[in-house]
Amino acid sequence: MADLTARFAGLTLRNPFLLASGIWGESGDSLAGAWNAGAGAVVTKSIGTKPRPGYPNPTVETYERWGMLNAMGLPNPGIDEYPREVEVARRAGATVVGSVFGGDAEEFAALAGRLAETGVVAIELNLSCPHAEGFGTEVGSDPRDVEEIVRAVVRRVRLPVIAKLTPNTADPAALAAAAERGGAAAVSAINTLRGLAVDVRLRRPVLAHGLGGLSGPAIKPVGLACVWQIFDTVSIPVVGIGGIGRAEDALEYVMAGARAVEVGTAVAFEGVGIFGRLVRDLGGLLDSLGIARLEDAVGLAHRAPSGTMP
Amino acid sequence: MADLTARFAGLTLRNPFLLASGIWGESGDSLAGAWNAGAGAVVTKSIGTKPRPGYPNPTVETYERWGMLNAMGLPNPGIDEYPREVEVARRAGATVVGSVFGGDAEEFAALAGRLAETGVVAIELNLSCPHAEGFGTEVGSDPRDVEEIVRAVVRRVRLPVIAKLTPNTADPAALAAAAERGGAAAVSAINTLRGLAVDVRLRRPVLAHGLGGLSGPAIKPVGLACVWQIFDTVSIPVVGIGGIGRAEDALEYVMAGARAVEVGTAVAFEGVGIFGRLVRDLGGLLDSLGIARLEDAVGLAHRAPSGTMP
Amino acid sequence: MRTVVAVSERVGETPSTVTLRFPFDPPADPGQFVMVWVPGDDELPMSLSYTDGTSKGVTVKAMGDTSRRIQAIREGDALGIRGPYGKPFDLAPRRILVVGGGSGAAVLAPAAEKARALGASVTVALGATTRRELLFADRFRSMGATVAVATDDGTEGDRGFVTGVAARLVGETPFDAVWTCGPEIMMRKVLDAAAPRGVPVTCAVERHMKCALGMCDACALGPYHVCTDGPVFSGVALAGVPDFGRYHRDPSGRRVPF
Amino acid sequence: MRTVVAVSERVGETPSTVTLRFPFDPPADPGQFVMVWVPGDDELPMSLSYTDGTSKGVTVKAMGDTSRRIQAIREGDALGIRGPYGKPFDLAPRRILVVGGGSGAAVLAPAAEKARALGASVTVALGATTRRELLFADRFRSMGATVAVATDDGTEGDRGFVTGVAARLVGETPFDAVWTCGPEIMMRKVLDAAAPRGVPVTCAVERHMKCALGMCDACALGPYHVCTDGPVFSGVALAGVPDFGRYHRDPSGRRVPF
Ligand SMILES: Cc1cc2nc3c(=O)[nH]c(=O)nc-3n(C[C@H](O)[C@H](O)[C@H](O)COP(=O)(O)OP(=O)(O)OC[C@H]3O[C@@H](n4cnc5c(N)ncnc54)[C@H](O)[C@@H]3O)c2cc1C
Ligand SMILES: Cc1cc2nc3c(=O)[nH]c(=O)nc-3n(C[C@H](O)[C@H](O)[C@H](O)COP(=O)(O)OP(=O)(O)OC[C@H]3O[C@@H](n4cnc5c(N)ncnc54)[C@H](O)[C@@H]3O)c2cc1C
Ligand SMILES: Cc1cc2nc3c(=O)[nH]c(=O)nc-3n(C[C@H](O)[C@H](O)[C@H](O)COP(=O)(O)O)c2cc1C
Ligand SMILES: Cc1cc2nc3c(=O)[nH]c(=O)nc-3n(C[C@H](O)[C@H](O)[C@H](O)COP(=O)(O)O)c2cc1C
Ligand code: FES
Ligand code: FES
Repeated sequence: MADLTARFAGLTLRNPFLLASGIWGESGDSLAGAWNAGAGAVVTKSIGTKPRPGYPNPTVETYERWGMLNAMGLPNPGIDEYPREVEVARRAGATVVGSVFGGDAEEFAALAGRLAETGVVAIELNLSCPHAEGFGTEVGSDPRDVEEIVRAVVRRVRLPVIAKLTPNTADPAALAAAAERGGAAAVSAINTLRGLAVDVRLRRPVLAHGLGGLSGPAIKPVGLACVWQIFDTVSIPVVGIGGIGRAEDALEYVMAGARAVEVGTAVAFEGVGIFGRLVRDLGGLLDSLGIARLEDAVGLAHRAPSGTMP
Repeated sequence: MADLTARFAGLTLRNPFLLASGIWGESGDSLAGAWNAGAGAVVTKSIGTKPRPGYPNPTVETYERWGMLNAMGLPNPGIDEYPREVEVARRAGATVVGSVFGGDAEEFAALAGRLAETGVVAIELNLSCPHAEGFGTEVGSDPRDVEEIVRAVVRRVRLPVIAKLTPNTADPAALAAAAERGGAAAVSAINTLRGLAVDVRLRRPVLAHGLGGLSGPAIKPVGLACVWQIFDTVSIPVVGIGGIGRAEDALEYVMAGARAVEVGTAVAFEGVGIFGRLVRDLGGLLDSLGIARLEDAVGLAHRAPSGTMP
Repeated sequence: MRTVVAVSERVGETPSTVTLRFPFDPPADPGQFVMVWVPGDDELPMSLSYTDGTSKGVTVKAMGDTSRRIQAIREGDALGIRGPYGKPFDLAPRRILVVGGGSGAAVLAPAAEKARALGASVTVALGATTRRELLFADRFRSMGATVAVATDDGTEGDRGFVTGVAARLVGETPFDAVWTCGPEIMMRKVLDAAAPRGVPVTCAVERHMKCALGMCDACALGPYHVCTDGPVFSGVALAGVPDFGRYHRDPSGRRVPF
Repeated sequence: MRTVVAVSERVGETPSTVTLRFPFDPPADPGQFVMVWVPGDDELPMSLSYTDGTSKGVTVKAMGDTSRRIQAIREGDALGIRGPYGKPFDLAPRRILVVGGGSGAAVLAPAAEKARALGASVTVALGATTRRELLFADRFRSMGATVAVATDDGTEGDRGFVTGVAARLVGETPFDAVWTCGPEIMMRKVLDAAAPRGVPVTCAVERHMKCALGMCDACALGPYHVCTDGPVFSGVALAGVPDFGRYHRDPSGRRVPF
């Protein structure tokens, strides 16, 4: 079977499928569960300085099998409690990427510093949650902020830093370039798209918070476009996120320029067994396409010759 | 049956369902067809200074019934030829909104001026096509550009000017505010979301142009969020666009703040008969909710009381 | 699938408990739950206390703000309902001991009803703070179950915890299964009492829930998600979970002792 | 639904025409077309010249850049295919005159084949520039159709246009239907010839196509979209369309005279 090893930012993962942040990532047992199910690595829930309960319910709305809207509101146990969960996951052998969110560069750096001590292999910066006041896109939409935050974190930790970018922007590549300037080892894209659902019978937004973030198959084209544009602009590696539920989806991202991918909503639609299936299916798909190593497919769609048969 | 009249920007439409720009709008006969099928008004294809063939095929990719990606590349017969088509539609009795796209304020103004002479009732400015170099989002992502273009057009024509905004931005409300400052009578939102599809077997983007624009049900939550934020920010009326295929979808937009809506991709999925069905279904839906006039529902979701039963 | 329903019937079961019936088509099995959205307020997981046909129901005990508010709901009021979610009870056992505390009877009653209809014999150990708070005692009796009661204040049946009654019954009578729902510490005790007799126990567990889709991790319980792997768990599964009966997680995901 | 297929067979039909066969499951009827994507090049509408079973086919005449490039495709090469799209022929008529010019026979052959299999009698008027360019003459003969030929250079059959042959046949023999595909001016003439005899005509029309979904308006023809309302139209419908046989639209949507 084709070699699925994913190498980027100094990491070597057994396969390219990471558990995305915010899915199954609040507890160490769940992180371990996703790892045991076959994930190449697991990303923690985004952790903040203090415990946060998140928004009241309803926090999710689903659209058949093609989309999901959520406004969890970054619930998390806080950096004082969370190392315990990382420890549980690491004891199970999991390769863990720590995710943090903060309101400014110093908060990001402090959180990253704390999380770096837990044995995570990299730090992902959530610069992109579309529905948390004072966090996420509010600090991740301006290239200057992105650069400053990344730089502060890079100065603080020895681990590779991955800047997770928002699609709610006119120019995702400019944000990636800012992350690169700041010293990021990689960027990941995308977080959710700002979205809303209204219940016409109840005459109000469905989510208690009103605005939420759209995820799932619906956003795959948007994620692919971001990865495509970022790959054309920066030289640091890209991790693709958004709507991945099949091996084909992952390979689309890889051919658009991603060296690994994260899987979120599909875990809800299919269950955690999806990781094992994705690994098997991607192996089979690469074999059928005559691609020996996943790495050989990175960015392939950018090099498609025009005017000739493949 | 409930009163579906839509009033905004000095217009009075028999119902709130406009044919969206770029769908069925290249020929006058098709505009007439959509009108005859029951549309409240029809928006022309976006017209430019010179004839444009658009991009080579493939120009579209579909995702089951929930999405479509296109990169037509703004094909249009050019402003010299197009008045003939408006004339055909008007002879059939259609209420026609003219759409134009340009590279700068002067080109927009000149085009609007020409189209205004054809008997259209309003001018929609395409400030938002996500895949045409030098046009669309490239001139519609910066509030200063939006304000300048709108102002130039408003100075040139006596008709109401509708600024059609992009969702590919960190802050749609800021673009709407710019349009309002420039003198727009209304804004419409959203145009398509930048997207990409890769064919993993052919190892290349599906669309000949590479990047395209995502439309259909998948983008409804994003369109609703934009309308919601815009309604909270400006006082000019909003026309909602994106993923509308059912009466419920339209009412979601209205409750989020829209005074009318445009229907695009659903025309491809269901056929032009959709206009008649939407009108019937919306009437029935309002009746069942005890809402006598569609106008009464505008922005209703912003006023939902919390902590009480509806 | 979320739908908005109008409450068709409101029944006061006990001073602190009401049942709300509403039209809801999707088929459901006893043990499954729905997310009940009280518009303007919160959305809470509630077991279906009536699972058959198109008129479903939930039975809600006044606890905090939202469940209190639910008490005030009138017939005709609108609720958002999504589900049903989760794994139901296995209805195969023939001799069943049902142990319910507090609002736990809400999920046990329809399960016992279905098991009875399939020919099982059902014994119920029912606990409450006081006589008037005994939930579904009549419903259990009218399905032909034997009902033994414990109240904290001794106003009916044994004075004290229902776990005492349950332990006695397990000792006296051979059962194929014990089903229990109630405070987690109670369920842990039921587990401990049944284990030495080798009677398999099934617990309906409650955890803070948000998505109900096995995604957000709010309901994590050891390696399980209560919303998708439960809420109905075998005692064997729970025996391997140190947190069961000891810690739950608050909405921020912090572990909090019971 | 777009799929990528590998060409399973390449058959040179005439010096300027090749048939490409490929595995493609979706059911199709004669008259329908697919969008054929030549990767790195363009995507063109092509009628299915073989509509049955899982091995479908298109028959392509070298015209401009892309159709020329298609000529160079080898067995095993990859093509993107989406469809089938459009309205097929009505196969009910019993006595059918088929009038084909140029690549028009590509869509007429499978329709005639199916009609024959249903028991219809088929007469074919086939035109080409020269003998060697006559498309599917043998295919029509081997399905048991009577074939009359016209070539521009007189190398086979009548010298001149196939419309002359068609007019003669319509005068001589009673037909229930005339089916025609070819240059639009030719089809307009066939319409005019059949009209006085009261024989209903069906035309398979070509227009510039982009979406093939009835959305982009590229293929607008009067009130119709060729991709969804056609490509097979009744002559009655087309008679009310002033542009038919006179104007088509270029890729920018400009009306261009034929
Ligand atoms: C699967 C399941 C089935 C349930 N079935 C029933 C039932 O049939 N009848 C019944 O009365 N109750 C049931 N509950 C409990 C119910 O969901 C609420 O916990 C309870 O009504 C208190 O809510 P509150 O908001 O009024 O209380 P609060 O004042 O908000 O809190 C009181 C307690 O309720 C918990 N709680 C609050 N919100 C939630 C939530 N979203 N999910 C879980 N717990 C929460 C808090 O953690 C706290 O321990 C069930 C819970 C679960 C998980
Ligand atoms: C429903 C339908 C069925 C068809 N079936 C067949 C068939 O079975 N066999 C066959 O050989 N041809 C068929 N054609 C015609 C074919 O699609 C092309 O028009 C032709 O092959 C020339 O393409 P080109 O790019 O090589 O030529 P170009 O040099 O690009 O142009 C030559 C002519 O082809 C037209 N053309 C180019 N692109 C398109 C397009 N996307 N859609 C329509 N016309 C286009 C141009 O307008 C021009 O008139 C069909 C067309 C339609 C609409
Ligand atoms: C319920 C939920 C919670 C999420 N929480 C976080 C989070 O805490 N931090 C973060 O960076 N992204 C978070 N995300 C975004 C996902 O990591 C991912 O970027 C997004 O959902 C797109 O991927 P998907 O389509 O595979 O879900 C969350 C997404 C969902 C659906
Ligand atoms: C094929 C196609 C062509 C389009 N062309 C235009 C255009 O010329 N001008 C414009 O303003 N919007 C254009 N749009 C955008 C639509 O008007 C609309 O904003 C978008 O598709 C979202 O609505 P929908 O989901 O109902 O399709 C086009 C959309 C599609 C799908
Ligand atoms: S409630 Fe979200 S995982 Fe169970
Ligand atoms: S090809 Fe687009 S409408 Fe027919």
